[in-house]
Amino acid sequence: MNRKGFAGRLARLWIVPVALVLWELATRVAAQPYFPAPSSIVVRIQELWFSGPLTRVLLTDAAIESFGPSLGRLFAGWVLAGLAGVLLGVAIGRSAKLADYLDPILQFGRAVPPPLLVPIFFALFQIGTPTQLAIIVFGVIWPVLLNTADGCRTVDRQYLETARVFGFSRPDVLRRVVLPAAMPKIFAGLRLSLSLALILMVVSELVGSTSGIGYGLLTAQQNFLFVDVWAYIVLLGVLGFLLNASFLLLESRILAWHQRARRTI
Amino acid sequence: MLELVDLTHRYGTYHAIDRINLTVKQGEVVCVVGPSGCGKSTLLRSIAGLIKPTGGRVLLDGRPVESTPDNLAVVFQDYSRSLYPWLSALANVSLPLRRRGLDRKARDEAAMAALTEVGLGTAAAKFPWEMSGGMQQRVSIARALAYRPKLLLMDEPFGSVDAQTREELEDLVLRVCAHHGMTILLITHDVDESVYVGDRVVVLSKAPGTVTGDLTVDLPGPRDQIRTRELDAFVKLRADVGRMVRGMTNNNHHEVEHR
Amino acid sequence: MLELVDLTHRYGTYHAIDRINLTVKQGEVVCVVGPSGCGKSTLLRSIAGLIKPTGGRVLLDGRPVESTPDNLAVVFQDYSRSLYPWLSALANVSLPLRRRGLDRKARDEAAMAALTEVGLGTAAAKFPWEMSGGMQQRVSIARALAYRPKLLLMDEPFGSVDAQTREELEDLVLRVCAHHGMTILLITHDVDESVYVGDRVVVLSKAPGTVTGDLTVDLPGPRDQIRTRELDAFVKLRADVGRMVRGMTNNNHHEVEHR
Amino acid sequence: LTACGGADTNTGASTTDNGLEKTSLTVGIIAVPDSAPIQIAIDKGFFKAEGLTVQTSIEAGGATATPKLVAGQLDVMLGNYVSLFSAQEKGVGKFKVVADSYQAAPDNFVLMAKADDATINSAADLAGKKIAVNTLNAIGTLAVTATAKVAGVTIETGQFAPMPLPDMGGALKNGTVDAIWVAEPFISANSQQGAKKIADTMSGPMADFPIAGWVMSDDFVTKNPKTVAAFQRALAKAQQLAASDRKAIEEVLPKYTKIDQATAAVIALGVYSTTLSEARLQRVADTMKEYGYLQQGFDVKSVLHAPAAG
Amino acid sequence: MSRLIGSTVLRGAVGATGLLVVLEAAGRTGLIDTTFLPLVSTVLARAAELAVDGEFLAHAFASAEAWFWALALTIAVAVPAGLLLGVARPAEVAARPLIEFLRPIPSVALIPLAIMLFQNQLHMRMSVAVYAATWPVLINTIYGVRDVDPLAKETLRSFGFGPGSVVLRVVLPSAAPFIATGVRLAASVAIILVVTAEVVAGGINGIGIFINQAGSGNRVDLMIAATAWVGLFGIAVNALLVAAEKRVFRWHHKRLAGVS
Ligand SMILES: Nc1ncnc2c1ncn2[C@@H]1O[C@H](COP(=O)(O)OP(=O)(O)OP(=O)(O)O)[C@@H](O)[C@H]1O
Ligand SMILES: Nc1ncnc2c1ncn2[C@@H]1O[C@H](COP(=O)(O)OP(=O)(O)OP(=O)(O)O)[C@@H](O)[C@H]1O
Ligand SMILES: [Mg+2]
Ligand SMILES: [Mg+2]
Repeated sequence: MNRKGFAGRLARLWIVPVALVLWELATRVAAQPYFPAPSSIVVRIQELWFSGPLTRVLLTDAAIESFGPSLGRLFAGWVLAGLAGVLLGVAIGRSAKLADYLDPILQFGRAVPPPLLVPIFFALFQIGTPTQLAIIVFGVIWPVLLNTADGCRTVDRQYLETARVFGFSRPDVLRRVVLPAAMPKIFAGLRLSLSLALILMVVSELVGSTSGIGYGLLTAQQNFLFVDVWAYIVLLGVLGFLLNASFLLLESRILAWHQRARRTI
Repeated sequence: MLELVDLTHRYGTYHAIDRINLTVKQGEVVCVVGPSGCGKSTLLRSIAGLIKPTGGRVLLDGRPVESTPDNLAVVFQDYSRSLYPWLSALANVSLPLRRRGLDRKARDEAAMAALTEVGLGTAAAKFPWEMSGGMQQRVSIARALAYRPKLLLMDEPFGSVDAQTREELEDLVLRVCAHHGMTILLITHDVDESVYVGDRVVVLSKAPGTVTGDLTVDLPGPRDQIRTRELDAFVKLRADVGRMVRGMTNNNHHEVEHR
Repeated sequence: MLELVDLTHRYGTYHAIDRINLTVKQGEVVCVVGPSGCGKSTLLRSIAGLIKPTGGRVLLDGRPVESTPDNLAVVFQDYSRSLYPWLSALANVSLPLRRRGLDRKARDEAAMAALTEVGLGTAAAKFPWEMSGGMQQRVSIARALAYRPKLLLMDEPFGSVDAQTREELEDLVLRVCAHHGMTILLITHDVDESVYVGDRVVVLSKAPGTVTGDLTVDLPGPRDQIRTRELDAFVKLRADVGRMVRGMTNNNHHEVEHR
Repeated sequence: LTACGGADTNTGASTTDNGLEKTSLTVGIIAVPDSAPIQIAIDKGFFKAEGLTVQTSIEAGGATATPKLVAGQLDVMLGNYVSLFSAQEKGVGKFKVVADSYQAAPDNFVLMAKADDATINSAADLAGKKIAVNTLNAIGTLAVTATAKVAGVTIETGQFAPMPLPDMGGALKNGTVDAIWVAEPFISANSQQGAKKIADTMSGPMADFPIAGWVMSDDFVTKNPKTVAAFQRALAKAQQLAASDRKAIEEVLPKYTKIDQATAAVIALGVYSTTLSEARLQRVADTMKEYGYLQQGFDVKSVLHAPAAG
Repeated sequence: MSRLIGSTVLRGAVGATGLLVVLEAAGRTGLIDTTFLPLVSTVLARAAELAVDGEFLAHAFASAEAWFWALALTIAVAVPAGLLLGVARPAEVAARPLIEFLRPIPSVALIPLAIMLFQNQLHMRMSVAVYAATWPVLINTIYGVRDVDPLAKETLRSFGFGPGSVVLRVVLPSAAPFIATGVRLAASVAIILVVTAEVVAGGINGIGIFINQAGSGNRVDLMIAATAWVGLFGIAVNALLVAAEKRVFRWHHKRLAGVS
């Protein structure tokens, strides 16, 4: 990437300083303990997580302790949900019968708040992390599943007919026609579920955990440490932003054809 | 090899084709002409097993066609939507060749050869949406030819190319098919073309389409764009077919007729 | 009314059209012919303001075209994709008429009249995906005609219809345009058609397309499918255009040439 | 500020309108026995007699009820003292305790562990163990910490795992946690499901520890003195009844919790207070200070608003 | 057609019954510990009782009301915003940092803040649900808009229609089926968030309140029965939305449906 490209990318973030200034002003005017000013939040973030030694990119013990396992679960959960969602989504997108059989179960599961399933996961899984993983997977699979099913169900008829007359094998039809055609929608689902995974990571740590970002957030909340609460909120937002930016990078590679094919002036 | 018995199709209540009977022999080139909307594409889709006709039967080598037959290639009328936008021209052509058990290199070579033959040797890396209409159409012809099917169905395959390219493509298709013993069913609106390309010309009536004429084109040996078209027999046949098609469309429109 | 000055377009690094100069007078019918992929559609899209040419200018009534000009209608080459699948044929045709400030009834009447003229009076309620290729193409012609634009751009508009319908549509377009004083730029592959329909025929070279010929078609009065085509002047012009187009494509392909 | 849930603030219904500033109150309660007096006062018409219409809002805990009180969604709430004092010190809002409600009795809140877990038999075995509590930084964590300290064990804050009470049995069974801190009806339920009691956390330093009281915002108390007094009078009657008549509690429990009549009849209850004692509550503040729950000392007088008469 | 619907419902019933039977068997054989997870039959019995329990119905109605308004507001906000961001690339690029910052913030963390901002329990629940449900609609709308065939847009532009008309008459109908998928996602997200907000923040009534009460009495059977009603509500809502989509987007399914 050349200098201009990098500067251009930075320039795209112009809204960030604008938002920060507005936020600062709003909180100062409101002067409410529940809504601390961003300046104080930043200071707190630095104290909490970025006052460590240089050798560890300033990360404090607390940061390493809570980010590591949390992010690990987040990624594991997202990847698992992504795989399962795409597989299941393709299956029910391509087989109306299977979709019929599974539909009520899936629609049921989709509407149940994951925290309420904790007792069930406790009964099913024997130890901490699988329970939390299960909560994440259960919470984030739906956008991938639905969008994949939708994308696979609505592949342009002519694409499929072409595949059919040339005698594509079933796996080839799936891999080379259905999946690429559904890819834009699958990516919309994956992108939705990525930030959902952050949320579910927090939710999964609200119950029965003694470390992690969600636990920290809950502790701060129950201790009425509002600046800390906001520090966690900002941390989650920034993490989400970074995750999403990486995701878009990946997407623009894989969906290059789509973006260029759909471009108009 | 191909036999249609009383083939009938209705879309809902709309009667598209009506009791079509037709036999195509191995290696024959049959052209189908008929007015717009008379059911030519419907006929082709029934043969390809893409729609289930509501009446009659399609037999291939004596066996009824239940689903899409093996060793078939189709050039769709709506060619632009039958190319995969996520694949380059080369990849679009080579994709079906997986079925032929070729390795990647052999596939790409065969695809490249086919693209070169349709005049797109230099555009192999382009994506469909980077190509002009005529180029896309040629890619889909190349894909069908490279596949070397036993039965080739083409729906208005040369509609978007200029006259010169069209003639070249006609000859190309005839050459390749003769060489590999393919059977061809070609739908066209161009009466000249039907006579030039076909061993037989089948004329359909306006909707619901049914066979109203079946002419054997008895022209000598390898066809040639100049000499063949100059033959008296060609001119006569063309006039015959033209008359039959016109007869079918005569009352089709409201405008003042010119004859 | 329309003036192209050194019009040039590159898709990325690919040079599609090169310094095209062309002037079209009010009420004129100009046909553009040229080999497949030479940039005809690119030219049309530049005039319609759908792509921003990388060089040169498009002037309409003396003013540079910045965005899509007013009072324009286009029949796209890829007609099937330019019809809206959620609208019936009638609704597709009447939709642009909203711009004409007509009320719903007037719109539907005008749309119905146009559909009837292209022979689809009975198919007005069908959706695009319930129609054959030729029918879809006719819907998009009806849509353009019903709109009564001052400038009508047509990209290979009669490619998917049978010969008879094609002739009728040619006459229809000429009649409607003469009646309403429209200016037409028509892209075609059919040399006969270009001479029959056009007041002028512009020939483009192979890519990057540039103007290599500009013939004035000096044929008498209202054209007639039979009489006009029998004129010696017509036969000569057709041969001229044919020669120019062939000259352009001569080295375009690898196949053995027939001359 | 308007009360939530569509309860309108008209005075027409009241017969004994003695100039109350606000006659319709929304009271945040928690679905535990501590809240019983409110339900009793409603059922027995004590509030009505004072010209008050009281609506209950069932809260999940102090962390969300407190902001509701600050924002005015609630006029009164049942607050546990530990959370409340902590909130007041952190500047969340200014509060007034208008009545005491509940104090601990033996075996109200106990620690339990798996019956077949030989490594953990008493508070002395808690070092490094994971302990489930319903809320962090509240009475539960304080009681466990204090109890363990007497047994010679220092509990780190990181040992506490928050979770809803009904989930604790499962978490204990599958090893997510080593011990759970529970009240009734979960003590009985877990005993039946293979858990053993390892310590009573309301003994020793925590004996008779005040648990919860009725709280209003300072602002509300200043602006609505007559309403507050009326509320206190009505509630005092109910507290009295609750303290003296267990039957009255058993009757109302199934109305705002899902503790059924049979369970209500057997569970161990705490003591319902009838006075608001500064000395008793100061003990809470001091204990909190001792365990680091409060940074500075805390004079509870500033948060008390005792009833005018008695 | 009605036979088709019949077979769909039948298959769904078979699938659901199958799962229930398996769960019941797992409970009875001791594979699942019934002390923590009641038998399916027990839960079903409780659920059936709840259906005629006036108090429970009042709770359910309060939740449904919050859900309905939340979803309506979500659509009203997210669809126009998504159209705008999908069409105007610079706007999307500019707003992206903000959106991507806000998206991963858990509503649970925002509940205490929402309490401070909204006086009324209905508004508080709605705000939390709208916050979470907006994203699926927004993202699906943006992706749907990008997937619109450029030629379809160009056609209308060539007839001289302005950007507004193009969005309204081409972009919106083309993207509508995918937006609808986003709405279906949002519908269940809104259910989840309304109930979660009730569980976390309490209140006067709502299913979450009922669940909290049941929890306080250690009535796991009632908790799960209430949760089951939440899930059933989800099934009903989805079925309604799907039926509506089938009607409205007939053209879409006809055109794209797999090979007949
Ligand atoms: N999916 C469909 N639903 C309903 N009617 C249809 C459908 N497809 C085609 N038809 C109707 O069937 C008739 C025949 O269509 P078909 O596409 O076979 O015509 P065609 O001969 O290929 O015409 P063309 O030369 O214009 O391509 C037309 O009148 C058309 O309206
Ligand atoms: N979006 C694009 N990106 C890159 N190259 C393009 C794009 N569109 C067209 N081209 C190239 O520009 C050239 C001219 O295309 P154009 O569509 O104008 O040809 P045409 O004269 O209309 O051909 P035809 O008669 O086959 O329709 C072609 O070689 C094509 O490959
Ligand atoms: Mg056709
Ligand atoms: Mg073109």
